[in-house]
This record gives sequence, C-alpha cells and structure tokens, in this order.
Amino acid sequence: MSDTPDLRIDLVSNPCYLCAVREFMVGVTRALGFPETPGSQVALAVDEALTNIMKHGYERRLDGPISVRVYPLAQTDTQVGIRIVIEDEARQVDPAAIRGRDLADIRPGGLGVHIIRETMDEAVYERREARGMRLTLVKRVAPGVRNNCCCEG
Amino acid sequence: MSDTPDLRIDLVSNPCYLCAVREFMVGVTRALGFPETPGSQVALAVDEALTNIMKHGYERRLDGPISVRVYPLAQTDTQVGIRIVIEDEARQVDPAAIRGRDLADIRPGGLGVHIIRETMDEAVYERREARGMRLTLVKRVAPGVRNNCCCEG
Amino acid sequence: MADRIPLAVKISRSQEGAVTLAPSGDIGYHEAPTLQQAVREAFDGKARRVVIDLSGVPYMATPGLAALVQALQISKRDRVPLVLCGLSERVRAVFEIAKLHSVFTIVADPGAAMST
Amino acid sequence: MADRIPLAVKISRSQEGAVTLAPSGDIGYHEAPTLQQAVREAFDGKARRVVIDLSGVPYMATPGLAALVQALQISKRDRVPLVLCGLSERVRAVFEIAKLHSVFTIVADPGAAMST
Ligand SMILES: Nc1ncnc2c1ncn2[C@@H]1O[C@H](COP(=O)(O)OP(=O)(O)O)[C@@H](O)[C@H]1O
Ligand SMILES: Nc1ncnc2c1ncn2[C@@H]1O[C@H](COP(=O)(O)OP(=O)(O)O)[C@@H](O)[C@H]1O
Repeated sequence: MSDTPDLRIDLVSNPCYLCAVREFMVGVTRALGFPETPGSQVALAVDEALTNIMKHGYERRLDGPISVRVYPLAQTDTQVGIRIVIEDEARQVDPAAIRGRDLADIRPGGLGVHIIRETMDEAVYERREARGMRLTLVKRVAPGVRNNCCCEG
Repeated sequence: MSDTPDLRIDLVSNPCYLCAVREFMVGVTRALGFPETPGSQVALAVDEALTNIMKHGYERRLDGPISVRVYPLAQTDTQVGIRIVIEDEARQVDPAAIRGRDLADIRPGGLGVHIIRETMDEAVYERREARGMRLTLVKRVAPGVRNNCCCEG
Repeated sequence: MADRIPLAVKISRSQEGAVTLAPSGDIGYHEAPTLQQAVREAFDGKARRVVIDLSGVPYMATPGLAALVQALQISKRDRVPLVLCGLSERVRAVFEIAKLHSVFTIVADPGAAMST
Repeated sequence: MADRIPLAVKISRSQEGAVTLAPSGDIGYHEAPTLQQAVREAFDGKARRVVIDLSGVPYMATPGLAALVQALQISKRDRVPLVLCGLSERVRAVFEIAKLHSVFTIVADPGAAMST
C-alpha cells in the first residue's frame, strides 16, 4: 500500500467535482484496456463512494479532503485490472454499518453501497489509523478489443 | 501559492493518461461555469503542457512525477476563472527557450506552446526551486448560460 | 440552474386498471423527485399494474434508478406488477452498469407491457 | 492498436492544376503522418492550388492540426494557395479551440475552394 500510485486525485468534498472525477475514471479505465461497461461500472462505483463520503462522512461540508489513488493491476493477455483506494478524514463508522440496502426494503434513495458491492470484485471499508475511512475497490476484467491507450488518437 | 487547491492530480509521465486528464479538465471547467469552447481550450492547453513535459522534460520516460493543481478564481456575475499550476521534476530549461513556434516556420510537429499561449490569458514558465519546471496557467471568461455544476445530474 | 427544464410525467389509466407513467427528459438528481411523486400517485390502491414507459428518457443517472427501485419496492409490497418498457440503448446501459437489469421486468414496448 | 484503420487520403488533380486531398476518418496522432505525407505529395512543384477537403473527417486532434499548419507553411514558402473546405461542426470547433481558424482560408465546399 506504500508504493506510489500511477494516478492520484485530491479533491475537496464538493459535489460539483463529481462529474469531472467520473469522466476521469472513464478515461483511466479506457487507458488500462477496460471495455466500456466495466469501465463505466468503475466510474459509477467511485462516484457513489465519493457521494457517500460527501453526504454521510462530511455531512455536506464542502471542504473536506478526499483522496483517490489508482493502481493498475499487472496486465495479462486475458486480464486487465484496477485497484482504487479512497481515503477521507471524515467521521469514522463501523465498516459493518456500511451496508447496501436490500432492494426489497421500501425506503427512498440509497443505492450507492448496493451498486458498489454488486459492480466491484472487492469493496472493503476500513477505519484509517488516525481518522477517517478508507475504501479499497478492485475490479478485474477481460480486456476490451481495442486496447490502445487513447480516447481519439 | 501555498493555499490548498480545490483539486490536485498527481500522475506519472505516461501519455496513456492524457485523455483521462483532458476529460477531467473539461468536467472541472464545466463545474466552474465555463462555456464549452473556453473549457475545451483549458483542457487542450493542459493536454499540450503535459505532452511537452513527457516529451521534452522527461524525454519519454514513463514514470516521472507530474502534478496538476487547480484553483478556482473568485466567481462574479460576469466572470468565472481558473488558475492551474503544473509542476514536474524533469530537467530544467530556460523559460525563455520555451517559445511557441512561429506559424510561418516550416518544421513538422509542434503547435503546443503556440496553442497554450494563444488560448490562455496567462501562461508563465518558471524553474522550480530544487528541480523541475512550473507552468502557471490562468483563464477568465464570461460564465456560460447554464451555470450548474453537473454533467447530467 | 436557472434554465433547468422540470421533468414532465404523463400519467394515463386503461380501463383494465393499468396505470402508465411516461416521463420525458433526462432523469437526474433534480428530476428524480418528480418521478418518485408520480410513482406514488400511480400506486394509488386501485392500480392493477403499473407500466413505466421510458421511451421519452434519453438518459438516466443513479437518482432516476433509485426512484425506479423504490417503485419496485412498492410494487412488491402492494403486489401490483411493475413493468418497464421503451428503454433506449443508453438507458439500458445504465441498468446494466448498475447491475439492476435483472431485478426489473423489462419489455420492449407498451403493448408488451400490458400482456406480460 | 491492432484494429486501427489507416487513414485513407484520396488525391485528385484538376486540369487547372488544383490538387485536392480528401482524407477520410478521424485524424489523430496515428493518422497525422499519412496526411503529412499526402500534403508533401500535393505540393509537388506543379500544383497551382491545394485544397484539403475535410468533409470525410469527423474529428481531428492536435496532430492533425499540426499537419495542416505544416501545409500552410509549405503553401507560404512555395506561394501556392491552400484552401480548406468541408469542415464539420466538430472539426471547426477544434480550429476555434486552438485559435487557428483565422490563419487558414476556410470555405464551405470544394466548389468555393476552387474559386476563392
Ligand atoms: N463514507 C461513508 N461514511 C459513513 N457512512 C456511510 C458511508 N457510506 C455509506 N455509509 C452508510 O451506508 C448507508 C448506505 O449508503 P447508500 O447505499 O449509498 O444509501 P444512502 O446514501 O442513500 O443512504 C448510508 O445510509 C450510511 O449510513
Ligand atoms: N516542459 C518542457 N520542458 C522542456 N522544454 C519544453 C517544454 N515545453 C516546451 N519545451 C520546448 O519548447 C519547444 C516548443 O514546444 P511545442 O510548441 O509543444 O512544439 P514541439 O513539442 O513539437 O517541439 C519544444 O521543442 C521544447 O524545446
């Protein structure tokens, strides 16, 4: 975990920036050879995770620090992958309390954790050492047909 | 310059990630209320600056550190703006040597610095204290009609 | 935010007691509450079936999905079938991305939605 | 990168000595050298005018622009007029974004390009 990530974004907990991070994640997964759908899933999972940190962790404060670190997994002919580590300095909660809502449960809102867990291969919440939470996401897929690293060349 | 930026990206000097950063910058300028064309200009200028760092600064090494810090400028009814500070740890060059090519000069390639200077209000190259270069870009425009902070939200 | 167009949701009722909701426009954070409200009106105790026709929806973000999941929950509680139809490629992709396509009954068009 | 389609550039010459280049496909980093090569062929010493018809180009990135700037430079050196035509909205936006729309002679279509 102490190795340097290929990419790191630090942002304040302002929902205005969510779209930019989502577009970034789409671009990164494309660069790593993900096909469209799983790439969008990674972007959506990160979006939901950041939204939850802003809403539940920082309780809509706009200036809380959040970091998103991206580690490409070793690539093979049959597999590409990504590990994403999201850290905040917001209030700490019991990781067991962060549960996806059962879809049969009739309350408005909240699909975030459900989507994160359904779409990622691994999604692990932890308390950080000093303060704040850490979420580690992992996703591995078969590479897309066109595995070149550019949007439009 | 010592204040914390709203957003910061750290990346390695791998051109595979250029697209993701460009998409990110489009999203950020949109979040800050930029109309499409000047927003794309900011994204393009950052793209060209990073390309130059990878090509000339790190001479195509893929693991050189680069940071991009984004500071929104104070917003008024008639103006939105952004300041972007890009730093590397690559070789230092005389800022005066980084010149946009005269468009009448017949050599292939290189439009980067020309585009950066033409599209930005300010583009200042400096040597950093210890090593590497710093480029500060500033762009101010009249806000777009639809100044909300989401892509499709 | 001044020029956001509010979501329009057309509600129609068939003689057999099917209620069809036909929202038109993108459904995101700002539009989802309108859809939620329309869903609550559709499950009014008399509906025998609720159809949500998404053919007028070019794009939907997670808040829109959440409103549909809520509709599904009410449908299960009240034992009134819920059927979605008219999904564009982009909207279908959103369901797939969120891995929610298998929890809904999704058919091609309103005709099929009446007979499923 | 296995499935990249190479850029095709159609070259035609009129009796009056106008050489028209008509590339088809997106022009990015990988395609720009092909356009550059075609540009060099067009300014062959006999051309009295060079027209680049971009109507078959849905999108162009900076390397494509750079190839066109190089064409402009050769045009100035050789004193052979260069005219661009057939720019789609997206391609025109790229010129505008790069603030290069004013340095080129840009007309609507190949007909206009012959008489400008
Ligand atoms: N980053 C977080 N910090 C604290 N609590 C969280 C965090 N993320 C999720 N939670 C908890 O998990 C629950 C489920 O989240 P989610 O599925 O996104 O639904 P919603 O946000 O609408 O409640 C939240 O209600 C909250 O209690
Ligand atoms: N980050 C940088 N570090 C060192 N030299 C640079 C940097 N950016 C630009 N330059 C210098 O400025 C020149 C012009 O750059 P540019 O306009 O992008 O054209 P090109 O990259 O094709 O040469 C380069 O050739 C290089 O000498």
